[in-house]
Amino acid sequence: MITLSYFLTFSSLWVLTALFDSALYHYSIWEGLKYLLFNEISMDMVYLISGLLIGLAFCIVTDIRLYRNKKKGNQAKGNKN
Amino acid sequence: MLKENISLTQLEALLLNFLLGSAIVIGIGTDAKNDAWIAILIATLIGGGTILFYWFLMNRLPGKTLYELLEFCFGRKFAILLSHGYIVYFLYNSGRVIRDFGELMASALMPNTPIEIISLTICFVIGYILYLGLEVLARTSEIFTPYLFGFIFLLTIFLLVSGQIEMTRLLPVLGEGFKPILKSLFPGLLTFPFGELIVFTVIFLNVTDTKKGQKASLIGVGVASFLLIFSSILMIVTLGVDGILRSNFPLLSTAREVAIGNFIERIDAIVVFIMMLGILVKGSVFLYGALKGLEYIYKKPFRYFSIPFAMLVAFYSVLISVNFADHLQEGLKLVPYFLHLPFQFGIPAVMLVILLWKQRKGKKNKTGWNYGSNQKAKKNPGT
Amino acid sequence: MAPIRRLRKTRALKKIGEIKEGKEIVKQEPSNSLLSLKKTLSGAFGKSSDFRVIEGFINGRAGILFYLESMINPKQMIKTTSKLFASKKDAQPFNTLDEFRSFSREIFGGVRCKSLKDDESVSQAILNGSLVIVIEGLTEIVSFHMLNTEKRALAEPSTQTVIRGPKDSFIEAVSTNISLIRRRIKNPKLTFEKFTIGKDTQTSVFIGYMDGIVNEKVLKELKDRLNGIEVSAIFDSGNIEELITDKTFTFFPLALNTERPDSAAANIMDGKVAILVDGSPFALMVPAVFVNFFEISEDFYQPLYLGSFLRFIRYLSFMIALITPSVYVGVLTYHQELLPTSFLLSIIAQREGVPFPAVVEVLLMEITFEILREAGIRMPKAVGQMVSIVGALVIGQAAAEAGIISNIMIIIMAITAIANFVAPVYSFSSASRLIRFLLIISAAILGLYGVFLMLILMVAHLCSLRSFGIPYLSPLAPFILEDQKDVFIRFPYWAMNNRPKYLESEKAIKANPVASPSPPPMKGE
Amino acid sequence: MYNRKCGLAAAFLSVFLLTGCWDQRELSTISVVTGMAVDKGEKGKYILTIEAVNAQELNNRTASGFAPSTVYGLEGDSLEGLAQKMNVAFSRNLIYSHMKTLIISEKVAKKGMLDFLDFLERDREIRDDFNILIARGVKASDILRVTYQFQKSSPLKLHAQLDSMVKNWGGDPDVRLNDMIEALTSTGREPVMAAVTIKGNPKKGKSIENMQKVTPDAIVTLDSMAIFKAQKLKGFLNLNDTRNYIWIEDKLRRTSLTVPCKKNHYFDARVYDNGTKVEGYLDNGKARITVRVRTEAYLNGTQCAADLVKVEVYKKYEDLLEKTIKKNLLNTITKVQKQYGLDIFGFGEKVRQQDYQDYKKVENNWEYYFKNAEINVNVTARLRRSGIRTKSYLTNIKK
Repeated sequence: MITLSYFLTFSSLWVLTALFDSALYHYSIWEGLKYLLFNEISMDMVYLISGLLIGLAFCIVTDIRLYRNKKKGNQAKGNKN
Repeated sequence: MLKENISLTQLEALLLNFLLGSAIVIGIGTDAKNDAWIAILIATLIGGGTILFYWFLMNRLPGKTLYELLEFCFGRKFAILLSHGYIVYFLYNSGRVIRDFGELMASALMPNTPIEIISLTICFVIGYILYLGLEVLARTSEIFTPYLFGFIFLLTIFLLVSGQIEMTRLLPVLGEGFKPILKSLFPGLLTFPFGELIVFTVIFLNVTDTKKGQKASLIGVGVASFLLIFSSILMIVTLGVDGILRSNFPLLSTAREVAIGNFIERIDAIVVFIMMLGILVKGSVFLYGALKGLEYIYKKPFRYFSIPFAMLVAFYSVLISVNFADHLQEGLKLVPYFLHLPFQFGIPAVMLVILLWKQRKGKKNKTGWNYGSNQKAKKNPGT
Repeated sequence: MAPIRRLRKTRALKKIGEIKEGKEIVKQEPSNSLLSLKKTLSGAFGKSSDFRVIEGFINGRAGILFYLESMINPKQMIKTTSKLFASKKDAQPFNTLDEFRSFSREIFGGVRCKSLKDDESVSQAILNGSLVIVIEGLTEIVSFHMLNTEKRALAEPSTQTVIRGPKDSFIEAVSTNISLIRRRIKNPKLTFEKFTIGKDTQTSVFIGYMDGIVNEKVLKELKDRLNGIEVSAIFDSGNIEELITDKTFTFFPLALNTERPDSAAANIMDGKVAILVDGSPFALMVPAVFVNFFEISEDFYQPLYLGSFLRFIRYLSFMIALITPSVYVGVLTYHQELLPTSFLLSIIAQREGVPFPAVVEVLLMEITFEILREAGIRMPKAVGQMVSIVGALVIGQAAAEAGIISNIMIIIMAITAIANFVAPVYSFSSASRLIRFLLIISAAILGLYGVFLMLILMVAHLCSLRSFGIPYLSPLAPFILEDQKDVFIRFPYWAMNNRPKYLESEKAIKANPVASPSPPPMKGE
Repeated sequence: MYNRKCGLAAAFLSVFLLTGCWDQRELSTISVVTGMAVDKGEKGKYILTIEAVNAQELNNRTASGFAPSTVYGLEGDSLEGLAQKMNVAFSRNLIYSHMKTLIISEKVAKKGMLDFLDFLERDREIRDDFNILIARGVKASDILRVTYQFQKSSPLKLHAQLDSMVKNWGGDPDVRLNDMIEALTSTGREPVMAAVTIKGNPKKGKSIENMQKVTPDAIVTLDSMAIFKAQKLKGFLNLNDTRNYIWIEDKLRRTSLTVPCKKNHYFDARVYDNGTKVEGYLDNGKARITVRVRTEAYLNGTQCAADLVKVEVYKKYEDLLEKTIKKNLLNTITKVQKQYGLDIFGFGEKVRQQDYQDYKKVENNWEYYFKNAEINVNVTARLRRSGIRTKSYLTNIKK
């Protein structure tokens, strides 16, 4: 769930940024999306990308933990019933 | 943990730091030239009205956040869509705030440190603070607020002593009439920083005393505006209008003018760190707004989202604009019209209309309109 | 060898008893239940050479005495046993506990008599320094508390000294400590409750508080936490502290410890709870908040302005101890522009020829200092002097003269170290000691920006801490105006008529408002 | 019996205690060699000059104003022999492990007598962290003799100087022994070295007085870059070309670039981050090389009136920056192609990595292909910010 939200928000922001860029630099949205990926990423972006990956790992771990807890909770409920 | 509570003082501290945040970094109302302070003064009145409007809106359904209000007005499905919009909006704003600070650091203090590192580290701190919760954020801002006052006070004294202040720079007052003031008011000052208070609609319900909350937030806005006006005047009388217009960071340039004897000079680096506090609070509050939205949509405690989304903010703080001019122009030309106005005033206004209509209808049929009020128990069970 | 000796002794006693006893008294031989108890106890304590069993006849009935020789006051023991076994002519065999009690009253005087039900409690009583008596025919086993209360004399506090103020301090014996507090607060509301903690050590732990003042929520929470402790051994209040505080993974102590009875009493009067552990000369005070670690009782014994000033100095030195080395590193390696020109030039001149980067220099010196400090504490006192001399030479002169360390670094080090010693509570200074290293490292990576980030992280962490539900940074955050009387400065004593509000005590008002003392009107007024 | 045991023990002890000192050298018996200079000898093959520092003089606290080092030269046929023979003049054991600079005279390099590098590579004491320099137009040994105020000993000064140069502007190819040998052995790359020279009077530079002057009589300066064909020195490239060279080599850390924005007006871009990729392949008997450069810079001064809050202005400046970089790099490459025909950029290596099958065929003839290679330079430059000012005051100046 959290991972999903992460991706969803990530792509929404991507589109928003591309939209603004395309409006400022007068090119189409598709170009904007593409340029973000290839042109604007600077060399030190590596740090941020690793930050993103850490965030992603965090999401996945939390999701797994939540899933396990839910399972356990369900089992406990099942036992009670 | 049960509902997080923030006291009135904390609300004021949050508002103060929030409003000063990036506004004090890049300077506001500069379109009005040496009447910037008048513009801010007028904007303050509007800002006070704005926050009262938000309070009024939130008081229709007490104990609910913006997102639950959206649900009440538009239904869950449409509310999720709008909430997503708000989340993106808040995250984007948070990124902008962080970027402001990153540019400041990269331009003024550490030109060889990659801005990415600065963004990443500060976002990590923000993520950690929010992981600890809103209370911690409020308390942290409370702790640091006195330093803000102390700093501006000291800066004034230093500038006075070093003889950099020329009051005549304020003249002529209203030389060009009200036109430039209006120009700087709309949409500039209206949306930034005052309209951005929309994010506080997710915080209002955490205030211990909602009745006094309105008054406290008015005080907060008032004090913040006072400081903004004060610093604006300070900048004008120290740098002159041209100096401000040519500065990327007027307050920093102002602080560079300080030189007393051979000891107190070069305090500009300290300015940066004082600004850091405002940035931190503003960035965190925006991120918190987004996190609450995520909590609403996905029904998971917002803490789980804090670290990943802080990283997201760090990423986008750098990606949103290629260079500083891009950053500024986006902020001047695009963001106010396409993001600020609809999200700060458009949607809330529509919501208010629907709310009033629904409530009148509700009162007529006496059927409970407060459905969904039993959704409060789903807070973080672990902590 | 031990059993044989014990046997001989018991026999000898028996003989004496027999000689002294008259012939007319009918002796009852010990019954099976008595013997089985003896067997189990001898089995349990069998190998300890200080476990004693004495068999004899008490008023004609067979009785056995169990005790631990090392725990019992020998003088009292001799007095009582000789009376106990000395049978009187008109002795009546007793059948009920009450009868035995009235019999024993003149022998044991006021010593509390306790009846025991099962084997477990019997061995507990023996371990606690009681004399356990089993008598044929009585359904209950009785014990008399005759603990040998050997203890060191009251001495001056060793870690929390004052110039003006009481000079006594807690000692290892908990009963003395309780009496020290009671002597200061003569109030029946002062309550001490006992807990026995530690499965194997059975350490007695007392909590002391003012009934009706203390925050009931905190008290209940504390009791729950104490009852929840399940460890085998407790030796010091430090053990308890770690087991009951809200968060273990923090640099900051969440319970105040004091070895001064007056500050314990003052804290109890404010509405805190004192935890006294048998065997520990340190009392824990909970809940403790950040500002408590800067207050000492002496602030109120000193003149007003001095007390306030000293408190300010304490906060200042905390900050100095925390950030000086990291600011040094940050400014010297990142922000030279911050320094005035002449100062910068003098530092450059001093550092010319120093072979290490500033951060290595700082870490080197800090670690050297920490080693010296630890050595100074652990060394036998006679050698301790040596350490300080060698240390002063190493840190002070030799290093600078050899050109390994710059002089300015030594000044920084010295200020840091001395500022660190200002902290009134030792456990609190450890926080600034440890965080200092984090700050130095972050300063080396990101300069002053790193230092500020780290400080913000620290404050956020502090804000998140709670001590028994009380926010750690209160009354600063959440800000409580009324409590500012006793934070950065202290108000006159007559103005302190409220208890700290952040403690949420039941009775907030300490005393009725008192007018400030005023001199007689001046002439002509 | 007891005595015998004691005796045995004593014997063993003395064996262990008294031996094991073959490699032992007390600090007070050694001298540290900081620099070596190789000149062409008249009687022997080389003249080896070394500089051994007087540690006492390098430390401010113990300095007493004597010469900071001793320089002495010997003539012979191999460096190894000479290095060990140095005690004809020096009193202490010389250790070479802290050597900072190796200076080779132009003559030696022109004759291609670099075979002594084998000794430097083989010797365990000499490490791979010293700068290799060519003494252009002066005797190599003279460079060792010039004194300097801060580091006092010339090799130490050069080491620090080149390091700072690399950090702030570029201009030093930063060649180490390993790079040198790699370039010598690789077929697709020719070696380069930084070249230094003496500005002023080398004779006066030898004295301590040289250190005492605000404008020293002689000072060692970084002059240019020497390029080689195998072991032979073929020519020199000036400093700007050297910077362009390391730009292509992806070794650039930071530099400043002055870019024309109007006629006779310039703006300065401070390049703080750079990444270069070289792609190369053979196509129809012609080498095609693409140099892709991504550069980040901030604007650090402009002589044109420009409103730097506008995206368009940034865009314009970025374009100008890109053009300038492209022009510079192309110029350098063409110059090397036309003038020397030596592949110092290692394009051959890149082609070898990326188009091995084709490269194999032309391996022995790569020089020809390099000369005629089609070079493409593709520059993406980003100006990120413009200091703490937006507009230039020039925009508001009255005309």
